[in-house]
Amino acid sequence: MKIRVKAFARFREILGSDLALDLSDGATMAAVLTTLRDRAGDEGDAIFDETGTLRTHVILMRNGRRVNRKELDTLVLADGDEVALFPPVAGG
Amino acid sequence: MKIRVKAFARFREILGSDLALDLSDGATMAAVLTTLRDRAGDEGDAIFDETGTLRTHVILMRNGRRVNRKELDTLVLADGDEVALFPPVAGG
Amino acid sequence: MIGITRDVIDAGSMIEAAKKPGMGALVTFCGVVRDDGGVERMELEVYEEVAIRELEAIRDEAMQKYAIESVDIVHRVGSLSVGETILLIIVGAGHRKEAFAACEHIIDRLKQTVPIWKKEFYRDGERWVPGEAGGQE
Amino acid sequence: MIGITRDVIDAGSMIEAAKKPGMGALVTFCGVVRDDGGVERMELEVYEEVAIRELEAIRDEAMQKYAIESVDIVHRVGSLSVGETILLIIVGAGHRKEAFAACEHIIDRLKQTVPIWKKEFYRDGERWVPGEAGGQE
Repeated sequence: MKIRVKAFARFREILGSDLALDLSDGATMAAVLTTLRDRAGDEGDAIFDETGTLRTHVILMRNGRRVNRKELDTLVLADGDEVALFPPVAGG
Repeated sequence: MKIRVKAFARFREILGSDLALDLSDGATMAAVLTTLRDRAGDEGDAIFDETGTLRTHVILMRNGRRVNRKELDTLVLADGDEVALFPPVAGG
Repeated sequence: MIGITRDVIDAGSMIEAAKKPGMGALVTFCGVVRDDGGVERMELEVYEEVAIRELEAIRDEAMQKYAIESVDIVHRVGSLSVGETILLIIVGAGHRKEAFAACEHIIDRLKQTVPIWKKEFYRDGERWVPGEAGGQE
Repeated sequence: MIGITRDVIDAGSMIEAAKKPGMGALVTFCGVVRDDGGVERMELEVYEEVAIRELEAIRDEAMQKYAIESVDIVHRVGSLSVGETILLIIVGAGHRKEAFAACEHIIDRLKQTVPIWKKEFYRDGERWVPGEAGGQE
């Protein structure tokens, strides 16, 4: 299945602004994050800590809604889902 | 000596916007008010109470500065002075 | 800029003119003739020399009291229709908190001390708007 | 009107468009690119669908919470120079207290929840402006 990943600000500079990932059916949000961590390489330190966990300040969305950290392993994505990843907002 | 009297808002409707009074040298602010009270006639009730005293909400100025009620009898005017009389302000 | 005008107040050009490089926030208060129970128009009059002096004093006081960069106040007088701008206050500051606080302080002070009066005209009558301030100190 | 734009924000025409007969007060917040320690320009980016939805939610919340008549918010993105308007918020109300309170509330909320980011460009470098908000709830 296809998952779109949008990254913004510093994370966009690391991951690109709009990625298309091809994942096996039934993939969880945790699987998406593992894929992104591998892509990011060393630069991923801004997003993931040394254990590979998403840093606490990172905001994660699925189809425009915030995803709770507790759901990462259980949240199964669907074909066409949009995942977004960004640092704290700074508009205004 | 000549004294200009400016009145505003409701008081302008009663007294006129710009009066020139001709008073004897040494006239006090109290004398100006007596002259104005006589001019205003019955309509002067908005400005003066039944004893002829300036109502408490009336603002009185001499040359653009507020005049304290305690000074009315002692404040001697000079030729060319401008006296102003108005109700509470309502701009904005 | 501090002023009393009989012309239409152009908020856009005043905001652009108020901008300076150190500013991150401009807070603007725009007072407008409100259709309040059938008001059709309003006439405003001013004791101009004293009003200008009071507006300058309010600006100077606000500049001392708040960490702000600029204060502009223009008040219109004459005959105004519903929806027309009576008053524009612009406060420019590095940061927004100070700009909001100063702008609100300025309009509160203006309503207490600046010698301007409003008469409202209805279809079937007219009245002088009572002031917010008390009487003589 | 709620919007994200890449064009210059015209405060004057937005204020005129916001006026309605029942309004006596319009309070406007204008955020501007500040020359902060040598900033020359700024680039803003947005997660647009989510930003629009958040701005609408902020407007609806403010309309419920305060006795106000209207809320307009336009946020600019793209490349901006010092002095250019980043953001315009206009709150119209019958009376000023509510307009001030609602406008300040809206900008505070906007800085916490609307997915927009700013990168500052200096003569010799660049940096992402840190957000005011904390991390994930």
